Amino acid sequence: MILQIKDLTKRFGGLTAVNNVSFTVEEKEIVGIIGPNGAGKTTLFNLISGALPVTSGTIVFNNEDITNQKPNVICQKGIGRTYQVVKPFGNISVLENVVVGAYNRIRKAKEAKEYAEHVLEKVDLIHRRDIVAKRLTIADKKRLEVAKALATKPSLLLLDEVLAGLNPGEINDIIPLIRNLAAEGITLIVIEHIMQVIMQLSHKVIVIHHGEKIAEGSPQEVTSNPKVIEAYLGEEIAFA
Amino acid sequence: MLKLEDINLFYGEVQALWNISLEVQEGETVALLGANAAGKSTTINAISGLEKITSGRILYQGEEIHGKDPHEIVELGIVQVPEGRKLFSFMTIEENLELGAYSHRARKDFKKNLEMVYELFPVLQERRKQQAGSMSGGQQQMCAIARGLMGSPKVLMIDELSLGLAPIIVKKLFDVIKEIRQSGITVLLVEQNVNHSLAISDKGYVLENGRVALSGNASDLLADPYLKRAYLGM
Amino acid sequence: GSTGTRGEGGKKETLQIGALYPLSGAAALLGDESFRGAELAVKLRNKNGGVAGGKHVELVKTDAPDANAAQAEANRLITQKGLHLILGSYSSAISFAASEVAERNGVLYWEMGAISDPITERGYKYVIRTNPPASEFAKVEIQYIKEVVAPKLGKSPTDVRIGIVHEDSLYGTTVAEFITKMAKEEKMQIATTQPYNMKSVDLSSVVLNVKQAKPDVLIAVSYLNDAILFWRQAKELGLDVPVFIGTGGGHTMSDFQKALGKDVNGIIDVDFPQYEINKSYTPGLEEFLKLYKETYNEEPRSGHSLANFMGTNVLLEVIDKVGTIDPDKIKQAALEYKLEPGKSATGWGVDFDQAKGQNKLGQPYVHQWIDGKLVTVWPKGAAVQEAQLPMPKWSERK
Amino acid sequence: MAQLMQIIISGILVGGIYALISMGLNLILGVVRIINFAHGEFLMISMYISFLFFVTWGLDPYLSAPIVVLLLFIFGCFVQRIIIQPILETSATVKIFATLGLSIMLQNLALMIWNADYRTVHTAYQTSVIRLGEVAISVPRLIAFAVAILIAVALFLFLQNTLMGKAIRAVAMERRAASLMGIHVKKIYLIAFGIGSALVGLAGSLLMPIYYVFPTVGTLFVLTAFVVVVLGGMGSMLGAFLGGILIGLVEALAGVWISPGLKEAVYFVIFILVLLFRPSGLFSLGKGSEEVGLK
Amino acid sequence: MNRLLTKGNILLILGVLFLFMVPQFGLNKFYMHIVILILFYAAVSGSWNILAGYAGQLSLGHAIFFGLGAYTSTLLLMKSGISPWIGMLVAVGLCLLVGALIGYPCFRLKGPFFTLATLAFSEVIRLVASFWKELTNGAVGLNIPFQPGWSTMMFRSKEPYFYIALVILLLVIAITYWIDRSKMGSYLVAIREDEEAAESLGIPISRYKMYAVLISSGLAGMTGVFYAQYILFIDPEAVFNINFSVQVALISIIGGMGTVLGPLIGAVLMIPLNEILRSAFSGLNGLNFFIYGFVLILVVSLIPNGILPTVRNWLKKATAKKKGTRQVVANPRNGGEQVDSAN
Ligand SMILES: Nc1ncnc2c1ncn2[C@@H]1O[C@H](COP(=O)(O)OP(=O)(O)OP(=O)(O)O)[C@@H](O)[C@H]1O
Ligand SMILES: Nc1ncnc2c1ncn2[C@@H]1O[C@H](COP(=O)(O)OP(=O)(O)OP(=O)(O)O)[C@@H](O)[C@H]1O
Ligand SMILES: CC(C)C[C@H](N)C(=O)O
Ligand SMILES: [Mg+2]
Ligand SMILES: [Mg+2]
Repeated sequence: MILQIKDLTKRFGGLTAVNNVSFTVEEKEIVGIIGPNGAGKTTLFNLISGALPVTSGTIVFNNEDITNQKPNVICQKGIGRTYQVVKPFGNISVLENVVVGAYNRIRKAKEAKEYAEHVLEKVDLIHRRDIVAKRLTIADKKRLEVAKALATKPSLLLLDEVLAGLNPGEINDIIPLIRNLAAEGITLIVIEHIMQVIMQLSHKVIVIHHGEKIAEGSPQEVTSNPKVIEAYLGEEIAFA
Repeated sequence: MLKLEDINLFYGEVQALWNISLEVQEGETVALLGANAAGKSTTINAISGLEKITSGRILYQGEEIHGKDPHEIVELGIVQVPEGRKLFSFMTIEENLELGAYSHRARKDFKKNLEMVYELFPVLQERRKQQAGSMSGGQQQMCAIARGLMGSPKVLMIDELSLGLAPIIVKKLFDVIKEIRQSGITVLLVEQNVNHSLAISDKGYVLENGRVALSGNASDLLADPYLKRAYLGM
Repeated sequence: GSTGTRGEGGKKETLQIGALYPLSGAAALLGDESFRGAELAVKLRNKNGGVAGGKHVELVKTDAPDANAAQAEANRLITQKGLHLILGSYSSAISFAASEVAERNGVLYWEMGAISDPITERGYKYVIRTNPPASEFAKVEIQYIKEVVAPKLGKSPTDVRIGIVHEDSLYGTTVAEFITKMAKEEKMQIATTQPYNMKSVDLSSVVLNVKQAKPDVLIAVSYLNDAILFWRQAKELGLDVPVFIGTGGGHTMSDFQKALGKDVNGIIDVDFPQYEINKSYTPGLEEFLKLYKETYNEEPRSGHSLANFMGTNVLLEVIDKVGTIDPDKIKQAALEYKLEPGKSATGWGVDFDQAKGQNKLGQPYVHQWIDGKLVTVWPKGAAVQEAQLPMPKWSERK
Repeated sequence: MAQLMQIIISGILVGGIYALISMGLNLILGVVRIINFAHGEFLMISMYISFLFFVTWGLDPYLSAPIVVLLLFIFGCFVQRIIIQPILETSATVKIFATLGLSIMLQNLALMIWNADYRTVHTAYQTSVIRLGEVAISVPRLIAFAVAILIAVALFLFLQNTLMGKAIRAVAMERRAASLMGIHVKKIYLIAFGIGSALVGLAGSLLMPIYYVFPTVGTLFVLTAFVVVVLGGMGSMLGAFLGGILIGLVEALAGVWISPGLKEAVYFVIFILVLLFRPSGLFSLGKGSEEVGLK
Repeated sequence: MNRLLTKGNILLILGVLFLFMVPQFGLNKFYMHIVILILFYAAVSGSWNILAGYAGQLSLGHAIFFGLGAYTSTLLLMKSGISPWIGMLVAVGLCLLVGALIGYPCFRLKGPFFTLATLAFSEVIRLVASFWKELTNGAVGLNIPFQPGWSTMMFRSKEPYFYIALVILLLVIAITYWIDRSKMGSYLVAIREDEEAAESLGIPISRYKMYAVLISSGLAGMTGVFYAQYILFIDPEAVFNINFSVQVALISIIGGMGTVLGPLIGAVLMIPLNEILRSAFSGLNGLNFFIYGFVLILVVSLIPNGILPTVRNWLKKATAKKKGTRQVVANPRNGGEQVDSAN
């Protein structure tokens, strides 16, 4: 068990964005998180990655309590994350962006650069290596988000809607890529609205609604769960 | 009613659009499809006047509109819902909607439109006093679309309509598009969700590397084997 | 390199002298006024046949708004223009920086306006100063209080309560410190000392602090904007002092009078000689005024130009004797040059301290604003009338 | 006691002047997101104009105020169009230094035209005071104060409630999106910059009877103005007003309790403390501004 | 890329050699003075560049450290006859301390807030310096008695000053170069671009900002010592001067912020310009600065990224042309346009 969330709660003033959510993630598992817009998924990521202070509850990573640790500490402990609203370092090249991440585990400039290039090839962005990051299209920026996070050599990677904006064709290209990551021993938590992805990738799916966990289980289980259909999928199920 | 005659567009040295030609008839819904970086956003930005084309013509109801400034284009009734929402983060939902109706042609039916969008997206009414920037991704997307509708458009161009939205909402939005279309608004839809968008469109254009690779009416496209392979992953 | 002299068309020789003043930035006003004095002196001299048998004198003017610029410009005048003599410079800070360069290059630095004492106390070989330093200003003030003010107030000097307000840059601080020191020596009482930043846009706190301290005599050491502001607020806040003595800088300026109109009347001002003065004691003044008006078609804005006029004249006299611009020769001639008081446009005599090069006979005078004119009231020789003391209360003014 | 009262009054009145000068700056900084280092010179110019009207037509500064305001509005638009517009897309730094260059130009232009003399106007009321017992209230400062209040309220309402006001704010946040709403972005910038400058024009007119003008007069006010803006919260007019008053008070009291020589130091220290502990401004009226920064 | 690098290195070495030769060109005192000023400003600006150009903390209070340096060594020399060389060490130490004290609280400030805070700090220190007479001799300033000699760091001729300034400058450049090529540089730039994202990539933001401030302020302190020994007269007005801070920033901005050689290039252009204008337009008071201001506006708006990056970009574009844009475009997937505006 690599990650354990216990009774996690986050309030913004009156609004409770995350409402005592608990779940665990196993080594090398791919966990999907779905839920209506505004359910609290991204907030959950912000709590785990330390970007937002926790209101109550605990987060245990590799048997170590990391609740309310600073983001950089958490990253060094091995949790990487991407931002749904992408945050590239706009004025430097794609490669330089990724190198920043690489330095998390690599001291030497040369090696960091090489590793960054390696990662860029992995996420199929190498052809953009010298372009100023702000010039990329949304989807490419999302790829860049993944590359940066990967470069930090995380053992747990949080992906927040990185496939949004790709068409089914492209998604099919990328799914194996993500599987490889898992194969290489990286545990993944994936937020997506594209059921196609969730269904194909995740060993376990967690459904959040109004900040609460309303369902957890195999993709098939949750997607057949009436509560989920009612809250999220809508009557006729939009995948096959 | 809207017509692009082989336009070319450069970003610096890089050519992003190559002789793009497409036509949208009054009341039609047209899907603009394509992989990332194909040039979809660039195309509608060119129509909106955000990017200047280097050659070709853009005609709206027979008159040339390329070279006009964005705000003039909006006054003509061509409204864009930009990719990545671009809300006014430190303003309330309400203020965002008001600004959606900034153009002179939109101000008069402000009331009407406001009711309309609140009906479509009740959450916006609940949160109308919340800062747009603090809403969830999807909520922001709804706000963006609502803001577009506030401009009482004749032609509505939506970039990445379903990006990051829960299936239930995506479905809802496509219904919304249908409604919009019923109300006689012409819709130009930039989408990744190929079958959904083609399902509600009359026509479709598929861009690749800044060129029109494929075009035709929706049903034909849906049947097209190449499209199936490349865009539906079948 | 060149000797600073150059043949013009073979016949008439021209002697070049550097003129280094702050002509832009915060000190521009008095800097420019000072420069005009030097300019006129040269102009006049050339009109009357120049120096040393018809040689013309030419000022190489340059703008030195701050210490760094002063050094750069001094360097330029010396090495680029090959000059061996620089005059200036109104501001002490600038004088320090520039004279330092001159000294290292064996170029003579002729100061006529900066008043910080150390300028001539650094044991520099090539610095001459014709104008009186800050200590003189303080001495005159204390002396005047002792001899004139105290009696008029019917008090013994040791009972006179002195208040000091001064702007806290180099100029104000230096003078204020001397005043304090000398007052102590005279066993006079310092009721309060109020430093302030000349850039302040509100001096009400200063005014009120003084009001509390109730001094008999208030000495102010100010530049122009603070001088005006202080006096306006003194009126608004009803600060009445029997005797108000301004020092140098601001209280002398015609703009000070223009700004405050008749409110200036009664203010005592200790500074370089001004223009309502005993003309027989200041030969050449009339001529200066005439020339000034026809050159700049306005009245002098203060006595700083006059002081520089006088200083430059002395320099030209000396050059006339020497014949060339040779620092050492000129220095020597200058030290030998003597002039008794009452023989120059400022009424100052000339007698340079052999070691320091400071003119011992230069002296600030005491003036008073009477009917919008700055009239010399002390010392006897230069005075045209007696000071009217004490000053009317604001309530009694009409 | 009366002494203290007097200090407080004087402090508040000066504060009014600071507020007046700061509000224009605040509009430009908080909305157009440009640190306008030439702000002080705008003030200087408006004072010279006011002065010229006085000497040539004997026009009282208060009477010429409307004209000065108009002229400054035009001047502001001009500057925006010629200097700012071309560099809108560049970094904050570039903008800062462009305005800095402008400030150097204007200062020395003034020096060339009017040389360094101090110019003043004479009016009957300029040192007249209202006396409440011991306490004296300067009439021109009181007037400036009153106007400051009016402006603050007016601007606040304008920015919050009018469509134009909202458009101005919108442009500040998302320029491209704003243009997609049909907002004429360039025009908005012109207007915002124009209004900001016009306000300085007003400040100059009201300042002329109290103060006097010379080429570097702006430098005496500009830094204080920035302090006030941040204290009050960027983009917030009420904030700028309160900030102005606060600085005025602090300055006056520090002058009496500590030393006039240190009063500026004291308010800078307070300024720093506020920055550190309430970055959205003392009254949190600048919400969001700290996130937006000037990036 | 790597070839280009070594090429650059060769150029660098040649450049350095050239610089060391300069005094042999028999420049007269004035030109030497200008050259020294250039080296000096390049050094100060370089130190600023580390904090502002790389870490993106746009400080306009750099005069603080410069002034502290000047005052520390001068007071030590005048009050207890300690050699400025030792004074320099003390000065650097003090600057590190003050840098930390000022830097730490300011880091949470972004954009204009940070800038204004630094402005305020430098004003406070200036005012205190002129008020605290006992220590600093107040506004009257300190006039350093001229005792030539290496131990006192004062010289009749300009050559020694030239070499001291040059060495300081080279130190600054070397450190900047090292930063530019190392993890440090990459991290500072990341912080400049987006703090939140940087933090989530494992960067301890405050610590790295602190490194930047310390290096930057320490170097600035050294330059201050040099200045004092060169001008021999310092007062708060001169050394804690905001205009100085601005000038320093300006030089980097024009040369190119966040580049190794930008500050030097900026200095080479701006310092002489100042002098030329002043001597060319001494006729009408203010005309020289009027033109200066005009040029300033022109330069920043025409080359917003600074000279170095702009030139670099042209070169890149040129090489890109050679590679043939057509082929690049035909398939956007292999590399659209080149890095521009990258600092
Ligand atoms: N900083 C904040 N301040 C106030 N409310 C916030 C803040 N961040 C998020 N919220 C609110 O918390 C709720 C959860 O937001 P969150 O971004 O986690 O939703 P989400 O599940 O990621 O939705 P989506 O799938 O659309 O991204 C939303 O109602 C949002 O408005
Ligand atoms: N501002 C810009 N400057 C330079 N190049 C740009 C810019 N915007 C887009 N591009 C380039 O133009 C090409 C088309 O971009 P565009 O955004 O139109 O693609 P898209 O079809 O919208 O892709 P996506 O589905 O990811 O939004 C891409 O290669 C992109 O890198
Ligand atoms: C006002 C002047 C007589 C004093 C001059 N500014 C100086 O610093 O010496
Ligand atoms: Mg989300
Ligand atoms: Mg797009």
